[in-house]
Amino acid sequence: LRMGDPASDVSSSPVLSAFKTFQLELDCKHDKYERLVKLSRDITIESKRTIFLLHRVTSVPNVEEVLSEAESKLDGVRLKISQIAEELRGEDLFQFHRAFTPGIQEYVEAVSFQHFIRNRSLITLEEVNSKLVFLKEDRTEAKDSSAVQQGAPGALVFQVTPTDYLLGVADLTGELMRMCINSVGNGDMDTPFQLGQFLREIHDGFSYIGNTGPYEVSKKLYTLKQSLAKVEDACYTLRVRGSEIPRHMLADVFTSRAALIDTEDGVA
Amino acid sequence: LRMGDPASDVSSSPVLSAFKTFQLELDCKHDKYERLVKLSRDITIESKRTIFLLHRVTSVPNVEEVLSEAESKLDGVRLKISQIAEELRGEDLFQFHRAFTPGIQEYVEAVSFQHFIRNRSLITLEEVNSKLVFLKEDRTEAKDSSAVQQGAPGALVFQVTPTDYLLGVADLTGELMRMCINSVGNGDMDTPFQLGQFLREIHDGFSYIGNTGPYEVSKKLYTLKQSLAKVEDACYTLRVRGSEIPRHMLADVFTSRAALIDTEDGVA
Amino acid sequence: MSVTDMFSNIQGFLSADQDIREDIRKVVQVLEQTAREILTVLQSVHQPSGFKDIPSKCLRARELFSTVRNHIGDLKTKFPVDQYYRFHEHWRFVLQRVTFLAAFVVYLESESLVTREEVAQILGIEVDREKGFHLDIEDYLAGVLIMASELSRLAVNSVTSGDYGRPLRISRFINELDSGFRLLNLKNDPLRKRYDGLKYDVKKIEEVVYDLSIRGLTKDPETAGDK
Amino acid sequence: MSVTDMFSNIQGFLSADQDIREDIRKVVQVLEQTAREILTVLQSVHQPSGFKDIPSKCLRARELFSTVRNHIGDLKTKFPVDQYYRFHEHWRFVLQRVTFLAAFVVYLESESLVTREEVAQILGIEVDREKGFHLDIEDYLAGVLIMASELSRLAVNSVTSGDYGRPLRISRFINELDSGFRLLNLKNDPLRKRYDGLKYDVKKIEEVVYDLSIRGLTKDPETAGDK
Amino acid sequence: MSVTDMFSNIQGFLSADQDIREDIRKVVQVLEQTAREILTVLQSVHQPSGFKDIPSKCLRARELFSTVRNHIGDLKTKFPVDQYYRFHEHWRFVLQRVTFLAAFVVYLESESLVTREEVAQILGIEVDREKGFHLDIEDYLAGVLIMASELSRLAVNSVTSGDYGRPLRISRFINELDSGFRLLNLKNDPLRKRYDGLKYDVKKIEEVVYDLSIRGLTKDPETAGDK
Amino acid sequence: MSVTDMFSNIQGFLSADQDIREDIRKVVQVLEQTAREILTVLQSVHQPSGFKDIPSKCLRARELFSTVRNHIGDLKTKFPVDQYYRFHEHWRFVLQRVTFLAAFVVYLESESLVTREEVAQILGIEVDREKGFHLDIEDYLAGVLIMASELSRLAVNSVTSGDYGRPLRISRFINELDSGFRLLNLKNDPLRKRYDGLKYDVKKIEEVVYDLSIRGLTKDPETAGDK
Amino acid sequence: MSVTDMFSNIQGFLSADQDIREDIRKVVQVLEQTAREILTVLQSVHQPSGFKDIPSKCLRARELFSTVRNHIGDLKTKFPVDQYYRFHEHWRFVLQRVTFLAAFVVYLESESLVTREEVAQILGIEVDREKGFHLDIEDYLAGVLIMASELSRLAVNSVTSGDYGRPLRISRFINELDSGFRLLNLKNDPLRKRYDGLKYDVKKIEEVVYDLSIRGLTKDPETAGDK
Amino acid sequence: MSVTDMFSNIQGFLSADQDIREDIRKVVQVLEQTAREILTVLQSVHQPSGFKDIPSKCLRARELFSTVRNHIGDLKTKFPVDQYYRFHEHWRFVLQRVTFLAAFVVYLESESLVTREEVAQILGIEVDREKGFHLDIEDYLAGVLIMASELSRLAVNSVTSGDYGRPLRISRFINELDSGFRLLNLKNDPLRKRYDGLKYDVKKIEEVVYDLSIRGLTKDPETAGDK
Ligand SMILES: [Mn+2]
Ligand SMILES: [Mn+2]
Repeated sequence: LRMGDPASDVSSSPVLSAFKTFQLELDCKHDKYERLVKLSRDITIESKRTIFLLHRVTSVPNVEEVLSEAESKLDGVRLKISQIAEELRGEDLFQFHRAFTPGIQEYVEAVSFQHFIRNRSLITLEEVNSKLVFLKEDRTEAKDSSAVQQGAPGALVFQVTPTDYLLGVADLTGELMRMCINSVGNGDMDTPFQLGQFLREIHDGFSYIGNTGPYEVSKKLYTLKQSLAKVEDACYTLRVRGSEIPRHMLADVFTSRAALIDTEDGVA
Repeated sequence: LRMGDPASDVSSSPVLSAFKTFQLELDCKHDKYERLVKLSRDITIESKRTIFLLHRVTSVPNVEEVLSEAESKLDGVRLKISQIAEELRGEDLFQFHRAFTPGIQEYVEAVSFQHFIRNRSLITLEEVNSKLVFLKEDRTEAKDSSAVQQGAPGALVFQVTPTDYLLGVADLTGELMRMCINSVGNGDMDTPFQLGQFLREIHDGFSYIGNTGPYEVSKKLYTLKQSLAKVEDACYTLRVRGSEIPRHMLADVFTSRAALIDTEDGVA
Repeated sequence: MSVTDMFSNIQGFLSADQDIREDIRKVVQVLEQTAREILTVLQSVHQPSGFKDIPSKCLRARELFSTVRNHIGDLKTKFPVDQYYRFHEHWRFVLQRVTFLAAFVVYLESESLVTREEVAQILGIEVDREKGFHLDIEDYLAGVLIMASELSRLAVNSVTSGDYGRPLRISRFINELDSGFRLLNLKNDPLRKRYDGLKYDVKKIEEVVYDLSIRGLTKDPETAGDK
Repeated sequence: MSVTDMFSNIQGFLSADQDIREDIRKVVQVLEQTAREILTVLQSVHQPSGFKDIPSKCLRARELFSTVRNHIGDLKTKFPVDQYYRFHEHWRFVLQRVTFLAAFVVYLESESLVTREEVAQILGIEVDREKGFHLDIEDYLAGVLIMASELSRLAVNSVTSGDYGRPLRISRFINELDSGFRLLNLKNDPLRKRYDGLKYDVKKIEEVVYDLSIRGLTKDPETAGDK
Repeated sequence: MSVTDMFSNIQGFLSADQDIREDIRKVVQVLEQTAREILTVLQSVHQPSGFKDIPSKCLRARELFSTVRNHIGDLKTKFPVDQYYRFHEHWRFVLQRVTFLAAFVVYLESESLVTREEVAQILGIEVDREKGFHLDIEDYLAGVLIMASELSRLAVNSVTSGDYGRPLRISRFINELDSGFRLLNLKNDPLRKRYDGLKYDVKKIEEVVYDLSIRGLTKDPETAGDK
Repeated sequence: MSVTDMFSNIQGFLSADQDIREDIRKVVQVLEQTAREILTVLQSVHQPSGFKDIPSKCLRARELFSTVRNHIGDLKTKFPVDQYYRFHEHWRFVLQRVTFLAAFVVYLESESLVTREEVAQILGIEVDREKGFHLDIEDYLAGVLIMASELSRLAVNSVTSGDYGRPLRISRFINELDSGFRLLNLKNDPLRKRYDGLKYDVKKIEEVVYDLSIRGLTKDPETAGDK
Repeated sequence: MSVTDMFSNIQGFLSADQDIREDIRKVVQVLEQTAREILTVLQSVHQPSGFKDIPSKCLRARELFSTVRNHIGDLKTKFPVDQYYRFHEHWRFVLQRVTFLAAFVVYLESESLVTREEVAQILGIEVDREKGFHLDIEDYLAGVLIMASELSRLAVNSVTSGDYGRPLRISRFINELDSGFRLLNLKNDPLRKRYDGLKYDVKKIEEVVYDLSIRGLTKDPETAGDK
Repeated sequence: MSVTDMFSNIQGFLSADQDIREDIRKVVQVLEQTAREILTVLQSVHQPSGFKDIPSKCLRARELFSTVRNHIGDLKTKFPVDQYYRFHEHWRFVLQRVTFLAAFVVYLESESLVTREEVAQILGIEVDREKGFHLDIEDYLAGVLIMASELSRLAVNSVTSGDYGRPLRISRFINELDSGFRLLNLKNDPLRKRYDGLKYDVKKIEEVVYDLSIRGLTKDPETAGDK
């Protein structure tokens, strides 16, 4: 009654030959997913290093040197992102989104930090994306150009999603808080107030979005509020001390008791 | 009053030059850790694939073919483990243990599964380790042979810890349960009872160890008990049905109601 | 662009995203309702009296599938065609359900495995992602596995209804399906979990066949006639 | 070898492992007790009257370090020399504490940063892993950072005790330390967290120096003499 | 009004609320005790000897329901009638239990599905919210689903006791119930979860019937007539 | 009544319930949008330039509250008036938010604690449950506590903006509030948790006042009189 | 008394407490080892060959219980007799384990429920708290429930070993136990959770009996008489 | 004894235990209420005007402690004297609170550390476990640590109120306390965590003293004498 051994007649069974093609399709997808996870991991590590490097701007004389070193690190990251874009050529980005979202968020954090240091403003999503257009000449092998995504002909385009952008910016606030602490220590009297103003704007922006965004965004709100409180404390102290003596004499004047106590929470 | 900019006189400050060497040491350690994490991830994936392949033995005519295919996959895994051993040359294994323990556990699971299928017995820790002695001729570049770890001269040795071995064997029981279900379905009347006996021995072994082992081992006891219950149920069913009619007529007779209901839990 | 403008933009994007999801959810809800109606029609085959008029039940189900096509047609208009996977989770479950229903109808009609192409046609969608709203391979396979479990129940109930030939045919069918799945390299994902359930269905059906054969109940004219 | 034998073997290994850990824990406990005693000696420098006899306090601490060396010597005998990292977690915390204490003594004596070699010598251990029980680099750095926080407290309390020169010297010292740490590529690990705390210490000390300088309290002969 | 006065007022409100909840909890506790007693009476039908005197067991349970009515009458006095949903969580669980018990008694007596009206009458409460303490529809359905699971157990045990007709009647009853629930558009709530359990009960009972029919043990006149 | 009819009836009930919840959710969503707009208006008082025109900001917020009243008026029509607690969870969160906003406006205008009556009036709802859609006492208190945390932030920022009198007045206000809450016998519920947060606000504001007084910046006539 | 003296005294107290706990832990550890050995002896009844010599296994277990009595005798000496509950958590778990083992031995010997008095005697302890180290009632019940779950496993495995009478006896025993527990008013505590597990054991065993009776394998005279 | 009888007995035990716990909870609740009242009285010392009449506040608190004694007297009657540790968790928290309050009163009165004996006397309980309801040593220490945190707040606020001598005295007191605690070998338990908080209090108070001394505000004769 039992049917013949199935392994012996793969070719003759339409069911089995259909499953042979399923196998190929599934393996191919899985492998691509794994490659993307690895790229994301590399991007995360290198972006974190860039952020660490950027914090040196508060303590070195030549800011431009740090910025250009960061720029070249970020170029390396973007090369990895172009590899992601290459993998996604002709695919639906969202099918593999979970594989690379951590890396992209960390990249947004790094690039928006660099942008703030240079321009004292928030990099926009459009600006982030405009740096992720990769020209074909970067890669020698000539692929079928009909498979190219939207964008200039011959170019490869990667689009950061608004949510990834938001999550990256939320993490940026932790770095800004850290930078505020550093810059107070280096006699820079303007940066803390600029940071306070900037952080407050970002905070108000996030509270404008409130719980309409995805859950991951709401989760970061608490840390963001903590960072804001610390920077506001810093400004408060500078102002109080500033009333005691002539303003031009102020330097290296900062400590926050609150911050001292719960510094450990703020580490994002 | 402020001291000169620290970045400008690294060489003149003993503190700074000490920290320069610290930087090198820390970066080197971190990079090694990252490389080991990646190797571990590869080992995990390939071991899981081997296990999946090995499950085919219950449905194909030529068991030996599957076993040898598994053997060659495991050879690939061992090549990766030799790379770990290479990284650990002259190091304290436990310093980087957390980086590669998931991969090694999965390898133990795979190799002990292959061993059970071939020998119907539990591979010992010694046997596992004896396959992880790598001869120098595998690698062309001639390194300083004085840095070689214990073992035959010119050989590189990797030692699985008893805990990793235990954790791998604990996961093996999930695969054995799955194999039991499969083999019943293929008219193999002996394997389930052999598996029952074998699983019971492993279970009794683990309950003999009890909570003297590390916490991770105790955590797996619950799943192990579940797997044992499923196999015992299978044997029970075979016996009940078997009492109805002559034993030699029994084939393809199995279902476990309990297993039917909570099959989802068993997936390890 | 000021920070405020930036966040207004993003808020605009998020609102639009939520609106899309809301729209999708509504269509999915009516689709689920229709799926439950088809299920009620098809599940009556398990009743003792249900084997008589399988053809008429299939006909009725086929009619209801035209409603399914309308709903899915509606669904397609709710989001940009190339963002399928962005919203996939919303319809994944129901798509697997209707795939199961399509597979079940086809099996009841012809006792053969529906192909991905046929399901796509019954649902009015595509097989290739590039061509439009499509049937993902995992979803197709999941639907097929749901059917397998339904067939194991059918095997049991056909014995209760005195139809002793059907379990044998189901057994052969399910075995072939099982061989097919064994070719796949499944990860530890939902599909793998579902596939593990298939093994129980295989065993269950084989047990029924065994019960019949040791009692000599497989020589019954009705079954012979079916072949 | 039977399964039972195999598990007996492993059980043997596990028992041995637990015994080792138990032994280690006991030695670590007495080591912690000694560390607390040294701390009590050294912390009295924060008292208004404590600045007078720093040298005698350091002497007393140096004596107690010979007890520390004995305990660590004992510790070394409790496990195989090449399995340091297997049991590292057990003594990591206390090793950072005694490193801090050694660094603090050295600072109080000479106002200089203790080197890893010096700490190793004070504790009777090695710098290189290959040579025996050694001082891990992260543990050395963690100990140094604990001292930094103690120094910020010292700066505050020396003002209270009327010693206005010390805060300036501490400030210069801590700044150099900070520059050193800024050279390191710290991961998101416990060390990074501790290092973030250093920034607050730096600021706090600078605030003290600022307070002194705007009041013209930094022209005191003691300080001048130190330069 | 001063802030203090305001807060004193507020404290009054809060205390009153807490007192009500305390009172409700006490009544609910004795109600649970009575429910357990009824359960003990009814569960004895699973015993081999239990099938003989189902009527007398039902009678005994009916008597105990008068105690239930007293307790619920008591419960009603503990809170303002129009704040039912404010305190709903307190009695929700026990109300589902007694609904199950009422449904089970009615099934044992007449093998029919108890209506919401009948349950309300047995418990001495209302169906319409407007009329007073009532039986919420979700709670009624939850009670019915608990009974379904009890019936699958009964089907198994009646075979053990040699009653081969009962499983077939239970099977038909449960199938009808299942079709009924499939008409409902259940959200992802506790009720949905309970309903998912019903599928296993259906399958379980079908397998019992299968076991009987393959052994020719279903030759009970009633069933024969159905074919 | 057949089982099928019965379940059709039931489905009617359940659908109606779900429709109500859906309607409520929609109104609550727009209400949240308006609340966020009011928050944006009021939060600008933290900006350095924000202290100048508090009155105009309050005016703007008052205007937006008429939109709030409209939305709540709309909300009331979505469910039977006496089933407030059945659907309470849906609007509880937003009601606490708008209560906070009303309390904040009133504080900014008059530096006094809004009463429950005033909040109810601003929101166009009732205080007594019997009279219609009302403000639950816990929700009122929760809103007040949210404001306390906002005030501690305001105290810090008013110093930054050079307004040294405001922190003292906030301090007195918050202390009174704290005494009020201490009269309440709070259980281990969400309100208790929120109240625990108040302690930090109290401490924080006291530190601001401390910093001001140690620098002689509290020479505002009102305070001087207190000493 | 100076603060230092006071704290020295306190340190004396704390050390003593810690020493006691350390001592208790050590005894508990060896007790657990013995418990695991008894378990290994008794678990072999699940082996196909295990049913033959249940008496000899029970004998062996009884011997090992004398070691248990020694360890517990040792345990009693480690802390003041009237501070049982202060250190209860340390031995609670192992006491439930050995209670289970004692209950299992008694069941295997006589197929009856061990009383609390018997357990106390086997373990060499008291039933009444006033008389000395005793067996808390919750711990006794927990041990009994662990046994129930072991018995459900035994019912399955005795069928595998061809012993068809035992499951019926186990079923009757477990049903009686279940009725007993239903008399208890258990709170939402660990015991309640364990008791919920008993329901599954009951069901499981009933299904084993069902499987046997539908195949006519229950021709044990006792059962036949029940029909 | 039948199983049923046995379980009826057991139910008796369990009910008695639950009744005791219920009684204890009630007394603890009123005790907490009184504790909050005392706290309200004592916390007013943080107010700018609060320093004037510390003596009268302490008097008022002392009166309220007689109520505390009554409640604790009541508590003692609720359970057998030798089962203190069985129910310890119920009153542990409140006992630490009232210990803190007693310690705070004594500090305010005499600026000295309350002894365990004094606390016991104020609360009307024992120090030695053997003599009756007693104050556990860990609970005493926990209460003292809560006070330390209150004192750091007091140091800040006394500066705000222009009392510059108090912070110096508090600083000396807290330092002594810290040395005391350093003598203790605390495990990783709740007490250890609380003690870690003490370090911050020490640092905080030192910074207040620093702020005073750098501004020459410490010219209080007592301190001058110390130099
Ligand atoms: Mn970051
Ligand atoms: Mn596995």
